[in-house]
Amino acid sequence: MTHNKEPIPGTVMFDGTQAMKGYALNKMCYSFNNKQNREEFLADEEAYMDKYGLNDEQKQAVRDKVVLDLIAAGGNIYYLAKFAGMYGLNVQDVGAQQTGMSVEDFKEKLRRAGE
Amino acid sequence: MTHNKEPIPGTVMFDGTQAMKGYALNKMCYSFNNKQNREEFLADEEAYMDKYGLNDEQKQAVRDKVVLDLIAAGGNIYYLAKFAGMYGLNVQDVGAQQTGMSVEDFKEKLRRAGE
Amino acid sequence: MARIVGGLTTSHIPAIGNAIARKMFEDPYWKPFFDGYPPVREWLDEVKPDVAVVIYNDHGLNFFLDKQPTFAIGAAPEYRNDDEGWGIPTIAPFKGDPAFSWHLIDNLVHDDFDLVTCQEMLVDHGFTVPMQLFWPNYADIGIKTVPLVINTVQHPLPSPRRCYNLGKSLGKAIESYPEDLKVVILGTGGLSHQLDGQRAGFINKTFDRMCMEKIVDDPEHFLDMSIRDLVVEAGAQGAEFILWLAMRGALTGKVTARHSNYHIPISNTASGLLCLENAA
Amino acid sequence: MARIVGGLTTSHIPAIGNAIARKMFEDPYWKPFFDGYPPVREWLDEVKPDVAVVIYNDHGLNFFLDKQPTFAIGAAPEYRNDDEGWGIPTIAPFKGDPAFSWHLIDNLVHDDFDLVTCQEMLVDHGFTVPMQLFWPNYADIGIKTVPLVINTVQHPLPSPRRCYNLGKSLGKAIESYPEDLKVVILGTGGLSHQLDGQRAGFINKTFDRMCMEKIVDDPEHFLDMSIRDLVVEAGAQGAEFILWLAMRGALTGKVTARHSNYHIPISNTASGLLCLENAA
Ligand SMILES: [Fe+3]
Ligand SMILES: [Fe+3]
Repeated sequence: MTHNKEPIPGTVMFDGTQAMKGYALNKMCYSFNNKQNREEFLADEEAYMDKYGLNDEQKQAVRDKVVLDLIAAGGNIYYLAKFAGMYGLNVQDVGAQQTGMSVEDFKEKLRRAGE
Repeated sequence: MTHNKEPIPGTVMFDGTQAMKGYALNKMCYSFNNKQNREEFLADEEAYMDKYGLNDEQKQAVRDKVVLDLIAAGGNIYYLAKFAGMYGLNVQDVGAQQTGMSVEDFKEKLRRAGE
Repeated sequence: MARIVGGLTTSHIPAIGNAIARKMFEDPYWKPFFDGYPPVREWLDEVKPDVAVVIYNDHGLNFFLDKQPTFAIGAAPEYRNDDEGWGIPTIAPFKGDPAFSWHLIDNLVHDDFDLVTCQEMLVDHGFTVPMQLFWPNYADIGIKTVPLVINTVQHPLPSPRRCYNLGKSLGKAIESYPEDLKVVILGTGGLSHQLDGQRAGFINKTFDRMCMEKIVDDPEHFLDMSIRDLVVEAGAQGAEFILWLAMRGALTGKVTARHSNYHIPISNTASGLLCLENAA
Repeated sequence: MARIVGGLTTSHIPAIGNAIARKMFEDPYWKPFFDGYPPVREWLDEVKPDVAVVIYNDHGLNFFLDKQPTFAIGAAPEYRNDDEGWGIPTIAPFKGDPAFSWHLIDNLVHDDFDLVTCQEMLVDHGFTVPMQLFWPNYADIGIKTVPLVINTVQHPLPSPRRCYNLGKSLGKAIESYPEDLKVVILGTGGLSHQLDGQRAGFINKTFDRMCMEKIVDDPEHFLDMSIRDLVVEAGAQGAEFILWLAMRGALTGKVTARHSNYHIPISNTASGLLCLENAA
């Protein structure tokens, strides 16, 4: 059976390969649905990451809050959004960071798409 | 669409109708997978049943440990087995009770089925 | 017998929920978006559906990767929302209709759809935002709901054709329900958007316009597309268009667009609103 | 390429787990049951499968009615058992093969099977008892596993035909895996038994004998049966026979019965053991 798995530029499909890499990271981020968990994480990030068994790559990406690194480490955007949300970052902030633009420029780019 | 829903004598299909009736009871019995929960139940059955929101029919069936009543109240045999297990009752004890036989007679009936 | 009165589509992004909570209806950024809804609400006031079947995707509230369903359906007496991580406000619960849910489940499983049945279920913004947009007073009028969740989190996602066929089976199931219910189907999410990767912020107006058009009269146009094709055209999260296809599959009769609104951008998303009437 | 070496069936009732824990292999009640297994173990020693795909039903350990799947598949690096309410002993974990699991998932979803994917999963007696019966030393030899769960808890259950077709798609998926794996498929549960109701203790030797025969050469015999038909013939829990049908569907080649054993009763159940060889 051949499924077209050709990469789409700038896009990481969250498939089995990513899922296998990212389980611990995604499980941690899913836990952030809960306020107590968010507080526990913010009080001691390192201890919380150890509790969920993150690997070194994942830990560093979490420390740096670099979304592209989090995705490369197996993170899924839906769970990562909960992580970003803790720092008051919305999807425009996250988009700007990933595309290397200022938030204003990123918003302008979106606006222009409507013209 | 017509699905054959004609009753099978002596058999209650655990379908949507039963599931709607029995959710609280089944949820309580599912909780008995956990040892702490079993202990909490055994320490104060009434409080535990209230916690899970059982209705009067379900509570009485639990107090009486009558399997046919538990089923009539929406119980599913797989979750009820966990309840019965707390009292050291196995599927032969449960079968004997439901069929109104002694456990010995029930076992003999099973043995005879092989002849 | 139950009757399908129509189908509705709308984007469901969390930012809308915030804007509703802050009543930003006249804000210049939000006005062109919110202005699309009053005519749909008028139509709903006229038609008065009893039940909404809400086809949406869970974004990591009720489901996690330990048990990620392809298709899941609610069969609970009520549905509540909950904190999704960014402190979304808890709102009044939504009424379920478990007997109707079980009728649908019996028929869909009979048609070889391998559902997850949920007798308890939290509903996230994919469900709550559309409900609030269409029925700001949902708690007072007591409209009943059936949540139907389609996986857009974990690839492989179900194909456009599979989702459309799910809708067809759903439509048939609804119309075989013996009670005199008026049922409306919601397909939430979309249109083009991408949140992740260097391609974040991708929007494809041409494709969206085509979706808004063809979903009315020629939904089968999309049935040979793969999920990858959809991601190429509509962005990673634009794959939510499969939710629209499932809705459209359920419309069994003659379909007319009563209202529509397309606006770019709301947050990172091209938002599409459609009110489709379904005549016998 | 991966190759399906054969299929195995066995009952999986918890009482067997207890008897294994207490080493009751020579006990007069248990001996006629346990005596069926050594020849199958010899066959397995010869064939040496690398992976076992274990088709079973969860009896309320990993799944509850809040999220009850029709079909669920494991994609975890390992699987553990746990207390099921009667203090079953915790045993050594089972190895997973997530890359192989994802290959199967990609292909099964492509074939329109609406799976629940489980990247973490507890396995109950439906899985552990058969594994212990066939590989008493499973932890030492490190055989890998893929758990595949079929709903027998909450009606509607998937039909016999749907389960057989799931097996067919599974077989095709396995044989398209590029690694040189030898794969064995387990269909666990059955044969006739009923635990609940006034009909508890129901056993149907005639039907079981027919199942043991036809599953080898004529599995399609069962495909027009409904779940209700199965319950009538095999008892409420005898509906577990759909797990055997899914296993049989996966056997793609020429099938020969190498060993079989049928014994009444073990606990409340007629137990059926089959070792089917699958030749290309
Ligand atoms: Fe969304
Ligand atoms: Fe079983």
